[in-house]
Amino acid sequence: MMCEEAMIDRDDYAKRVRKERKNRIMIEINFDKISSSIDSNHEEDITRDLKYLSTTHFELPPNSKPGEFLDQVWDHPNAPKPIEMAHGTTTLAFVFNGGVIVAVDSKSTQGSYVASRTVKKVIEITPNLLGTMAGGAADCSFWERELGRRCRLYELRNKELISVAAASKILANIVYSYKGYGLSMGTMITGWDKTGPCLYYVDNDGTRLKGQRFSVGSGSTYAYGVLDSGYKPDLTDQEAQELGRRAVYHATHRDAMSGGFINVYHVKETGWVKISSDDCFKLYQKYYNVKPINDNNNNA
Amino acid sequence: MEAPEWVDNAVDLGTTIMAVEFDGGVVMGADSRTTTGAYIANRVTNKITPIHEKIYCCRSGSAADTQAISDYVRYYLEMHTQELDDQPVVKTAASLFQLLCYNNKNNLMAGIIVAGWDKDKGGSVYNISLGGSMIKQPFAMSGSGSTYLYGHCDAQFKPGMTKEECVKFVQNALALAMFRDGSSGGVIRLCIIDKENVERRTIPGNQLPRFWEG
Amino acid sequence: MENLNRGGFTFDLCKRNDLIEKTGLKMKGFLKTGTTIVGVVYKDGVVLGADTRATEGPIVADKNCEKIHYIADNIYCCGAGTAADTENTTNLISSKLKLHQLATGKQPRVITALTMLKQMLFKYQGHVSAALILGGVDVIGGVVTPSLFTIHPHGSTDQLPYVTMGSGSLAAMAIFEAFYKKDMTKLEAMTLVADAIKSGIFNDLGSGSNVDVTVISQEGVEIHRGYEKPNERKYRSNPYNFKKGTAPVLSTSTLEPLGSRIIIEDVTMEG
Amino acid sequence: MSSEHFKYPVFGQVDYFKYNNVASQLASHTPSPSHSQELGAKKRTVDPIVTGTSVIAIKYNGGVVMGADTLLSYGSLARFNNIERMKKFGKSTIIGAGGEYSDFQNLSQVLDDLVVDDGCTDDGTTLSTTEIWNYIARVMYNRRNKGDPYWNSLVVIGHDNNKSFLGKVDLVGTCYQDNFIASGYGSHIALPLLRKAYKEDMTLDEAKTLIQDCLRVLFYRDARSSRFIQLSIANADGLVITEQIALDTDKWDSGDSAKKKKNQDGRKKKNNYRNDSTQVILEYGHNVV
Amino acid sequence: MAYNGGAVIVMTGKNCVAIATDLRFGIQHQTVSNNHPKVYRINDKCFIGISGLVTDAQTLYQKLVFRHNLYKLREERDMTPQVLSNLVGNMLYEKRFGPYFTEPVICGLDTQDKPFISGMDLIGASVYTEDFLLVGTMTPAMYGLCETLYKKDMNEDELFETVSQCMLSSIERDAMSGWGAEVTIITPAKTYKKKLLARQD
Amino acid sequence: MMMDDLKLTALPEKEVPISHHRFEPYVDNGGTVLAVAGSNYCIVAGDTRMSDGGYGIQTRHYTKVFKLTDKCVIATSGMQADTIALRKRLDTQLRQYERDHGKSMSTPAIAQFLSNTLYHKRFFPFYTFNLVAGVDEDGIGCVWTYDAVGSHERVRFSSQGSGNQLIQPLLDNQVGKFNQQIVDGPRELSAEQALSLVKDAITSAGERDIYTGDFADIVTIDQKGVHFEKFDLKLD
Repeated sequence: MMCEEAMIDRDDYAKRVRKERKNRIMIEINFDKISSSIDSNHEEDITRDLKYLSTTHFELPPNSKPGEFLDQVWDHPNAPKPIEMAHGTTTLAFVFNGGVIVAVDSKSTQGSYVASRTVKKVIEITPNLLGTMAGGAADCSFWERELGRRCRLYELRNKELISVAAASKILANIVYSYKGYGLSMGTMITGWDKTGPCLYYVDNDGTRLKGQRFSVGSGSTYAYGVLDSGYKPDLTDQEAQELGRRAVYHATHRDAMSGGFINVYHVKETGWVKISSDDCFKLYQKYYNVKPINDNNNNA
Repeated sequence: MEAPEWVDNAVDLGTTIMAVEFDGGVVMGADSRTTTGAYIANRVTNKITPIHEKIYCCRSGSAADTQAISDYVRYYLEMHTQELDDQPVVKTAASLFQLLCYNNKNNLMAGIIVAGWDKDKGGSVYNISLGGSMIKQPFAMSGSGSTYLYGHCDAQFKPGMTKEECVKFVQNALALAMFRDGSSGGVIRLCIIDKENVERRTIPGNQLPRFWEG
Repeated sequence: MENLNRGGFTFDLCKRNDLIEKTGLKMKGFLKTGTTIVGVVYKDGVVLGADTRATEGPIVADKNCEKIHYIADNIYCCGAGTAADTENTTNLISSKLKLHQLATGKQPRVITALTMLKQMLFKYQGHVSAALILGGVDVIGGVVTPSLFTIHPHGSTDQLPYVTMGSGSLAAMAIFEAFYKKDMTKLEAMTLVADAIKSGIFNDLGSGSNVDVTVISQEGVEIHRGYEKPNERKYRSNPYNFKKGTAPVLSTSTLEPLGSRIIIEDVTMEG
Repeated sequence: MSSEHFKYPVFGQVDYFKYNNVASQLASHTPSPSHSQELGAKKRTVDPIVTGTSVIAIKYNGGVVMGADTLLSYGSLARFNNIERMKKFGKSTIIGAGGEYSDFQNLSQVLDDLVVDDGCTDDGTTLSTTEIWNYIARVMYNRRNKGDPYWNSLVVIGHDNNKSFLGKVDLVGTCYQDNFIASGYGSHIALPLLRKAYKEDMTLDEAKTLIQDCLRVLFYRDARSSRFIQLSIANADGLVITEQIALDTDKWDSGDSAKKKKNQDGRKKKNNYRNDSTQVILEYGHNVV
Repeated sequence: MAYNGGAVIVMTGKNCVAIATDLRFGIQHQTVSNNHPKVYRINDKCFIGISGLVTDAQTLYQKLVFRHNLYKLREERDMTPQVLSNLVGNMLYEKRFGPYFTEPVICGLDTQDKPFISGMDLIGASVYTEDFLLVGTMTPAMYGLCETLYKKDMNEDELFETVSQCMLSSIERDAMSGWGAEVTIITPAKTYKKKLLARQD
Repeated sequence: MMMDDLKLTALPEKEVPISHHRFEPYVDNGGTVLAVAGSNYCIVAGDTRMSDGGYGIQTRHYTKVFKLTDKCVIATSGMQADTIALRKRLDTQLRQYERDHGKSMSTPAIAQFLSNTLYHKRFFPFYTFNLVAGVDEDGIGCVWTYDAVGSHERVRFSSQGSGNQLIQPLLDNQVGKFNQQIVDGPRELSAEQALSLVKDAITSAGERDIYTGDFADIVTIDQKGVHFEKFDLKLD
């Protein structure tokens, strides 16, 4: 038979009904509720937002697995262009005798589009704690902001600074509780507490590692090369800062997703200090002594 | 972003076509709607295509496929005629259609009714359906709209109808199908073939029979 | 040694491209003409119309492209779909018809072009995605017959007094259904065509820029490129001037003329 | 104190903020599995079954005119032929619906309740069209958020306080107002005509004719539309939904001339067509002009 | 197409044309070289810029040189840019169903020293304009800049500055291209290229 | 006890099949917004086209720039239904804030607040691309740019929406003056220059991006308040 759309439609429908019936064995129809389906709670739906505005809460998608929701959505043939969340990074931190050096780039990309070159990827959690940002920018900044709040509360409650171990554990527990929700973050929590300089790596799976040297992000492999070859525990402050800067610089050169400014922080016993913020472009010109031949206004 | 359906889809003759034989000839009928999705790409299509002087076919399915097949059959039949030096019989045309449809059954989307007049058998009607089976029928119908018609036609068909009765029969059936089937519509095109003549009639969309409305 | 001027498609890269695409590398989309193209028959001939936008996804790649292609002196063809396909299909048929014309010594007929086109498109089963409107005028035995066809990418054809194709075909068809009348004069027909195209331009985002109109009649062919230009840029601020020396230059080198020598050189990857 | 600082909750699921009530209420409002199960069994429209096609509407100098055909399709079957797809709500609002009809019926009940409740309040005011439109937009958006949309696109017209209102809401909650609106296939076919023909200060008759012309073109080109239509008008005199009107469709004649020509040809030179490939091919599009 | 990255702009001035290219050669996110111009010289007055998959670009270029040499042997003259773009268009369409992953732009001065530019998609759909054309991995950025900054009838210095700004600013927003840029200016009298200082990240 | 706390009730015991048969919750209605801030002004522009996610224009008059306070606007493109929901949320909360504190929220606070609002929809994001623009307490122009889930940054100029990639590099060049050794006149644009640039930028986006067009709202924000202006773009 030709083109029996109508037939096909009906067949299809019948099949679906049958299938749905099968499901209903588990689902169980509730005929007692028929009246409630008429008296629907649209008003409540509408006012819900207002009611709970003062309560921080996440809205979940209409789907049982929040982590897979967006993938399913973009799979659809009529889906619009997928939401690109800001991504891509080179971040590194290492512990040496003089404290902890944190060096990061500042480029954020959405696909191959460079969304920004001026992202602050070091998050100043408290005057003694630093966090870094790799993976989803919103995830990192939101949760580390929350971490900052929690640390401050801890301080107020206990009249002492929170240890880096505890702070990183808070973060790890938070992200662990969201496992399967599709968070994306790779972060380093660092600071100087009673035990001395301390460095933890925490990622979205809930992994939490203490270590000497970490580098996270798409450019981390390049950074590790420089970092490992130049690292020794007894670096001077200057050397250590330059090592961090260098490692990130070379990573930005080779990795398309890293770049922008290189921010270097130094965590000391007294708290962290921002050492420098250098444009990669300027560093390139400085390191390799590249100058335009038509530079008239001698940019000193 | 997907392309709009009228750009992407293949052109479909979601159709109602039928043919009835009477003593000494055949009456063929078709609606005139060609759709891509729900868009009517052509609302006055002619789905009754001449294959030979007294042999016509009604096409349903993919417009491109059926046009190509008819072209081939017309070409082969013409050659056949030249070799034979006589008018071809309807069954030959139908067999040619069957051959093409059967041998390419996986690539073609075509349901065809071949009908016409030849001096051996008078009027005859052949139905070549999707897989390529060829069946001679006193009356044949095909296309998406035909599903709505089986009951009506079975009830209304009487063997040995006159030409005008057949015309009425076809007309009424088509009008019913066009009313119910979204993929059929437009005007009714009729083609009445007998020994003397090939007569074409068109019933415009605003003058379709409405006998069921009472 | 590769065979030059062999003609036809080659498929040597298909397998490789399949493999490449399996690694997740995406091929860029082809240039499309989202397009509104229309044609209408009037008293003495045929009027064809087209918009002039070519798109690559949501970006306008060409603001003033030509979509009415030459087939023969009495036949023209509007194309919608993949730009390369419409362009090359019409070119191919045009040259075939020219050969046909030289062989027979007669002006080609529209129906010949139609048959060639539909057979070619049917052969490729819709993979050559060209949706065409073919219009032309035959003069046979002193009788002028204008004819107008649509050809869908799969090779099906229709003949109608007024036709539209492309993503804007619905918008244009609405105008035709509302305002078409039989036996129009040339001016009426041209205005109607321009209105239909404008309807596509303003209501369909795949179509845009200017209106092209081509009139084919016994008297010959009139090509109105930019018959209407309803979409000129509306605002431009003062020109942006950059002083000499704005861009930082590292080095300058002059390329010496090559003269008439034949060069055989490697692809360089300097540094 | 012990576990205080790592007990960061999924908001709304764990009672972090000590708002016991709020949190439990919240949980019931975030679509949890039990919730969706219920929906799945109950009334989720994953695919429209009984559908109506376009609705079109335009403002004129004293009100708004809306038109729609009276057909409900079931796939490609033209199943129900004289169904009113436009419905009055309250004193000043008419809503025209395209898409799944059962969803519209359900929504109608909700809106009727709303109107009745509003009447019972007896505070001397009635729901304005804008309010109803806004309400629908929120309802549609919230249903979309639950993954259980009302599969409709609704055109809302009304006239209160001497002001005409014309707005649209679709299944994801997109809502806007304009001087002319078309939904379904109408947005492809009728909207271009409305844009071309619209002018300020149309008279009622002009507007009605325009809507009918658009519906006629839609009948010509939309395979899911019918010849039988209804118009509804909202103006200072109140609301009117007309009886069913049968559109006259006279533009089938281009085929006739072709037919005559061919017959004559056929009679005069019987065997000739075989030599004339043109004529045979012409059958792929009958309308020779 | 984004495997190697790249960006090429051609732009016309008064009796001159410019073709600008970035210098990155990368393998996906890894930058391999920062000195890989995508512009190839066909003859004195005619250049082709090919963005896309570099292996295909090189193959295409070699085939073009081959054909151009044959043409010269046969005709004893250089190909005009018009001829070249027809040639490239046909070569690309031949591979309609298994295309090279390349998009060429062609620029040059014709026999009357009038500027000529043309561009193609990967199966040879030609685009001819009078102002500018561009190909690469971040075409929207380049369109935005060129559309705004382009002026009619620029002299060669203005042209150089404009095309440089277009190139530099657009590659800064593209992760897959950049790492330096090079501009070639073709005038009736001489042809020269300038290498630009650009970001290396 | 600890484990109990961490157990998530939202994760189902067994997977419930929810057919995403045909329903797609997102649609992109397109449109471009941009903003440029100076030392005492901020200029925002947004086109007014609302497409249907495909090739159709639903309406030519949908304003994408909303006034939040006398010193702050939000410009948002993307899915219109989400846009409205987001705006309603912000409006309500800002009004509540005003009632509670007797003054309207400052622009930087709104910026952070929007970020949180967006992040609270992290798992079911608003399909919106936002800019917050205005003047801060000192009257200095400021712009914040967002991704869909709330990552944000204060910048001097930015664009969002379908024409984002066309406009942003232009702003880099003309406002940021990147890669220019010589710059005519002062490096910072005057309000007039910025206005003209913004108009030119949105016009250019309208030339090349099919989802941008019809009309534009040009909004000027300074100490005196928020001032709207209509501007013509192409209709095709």
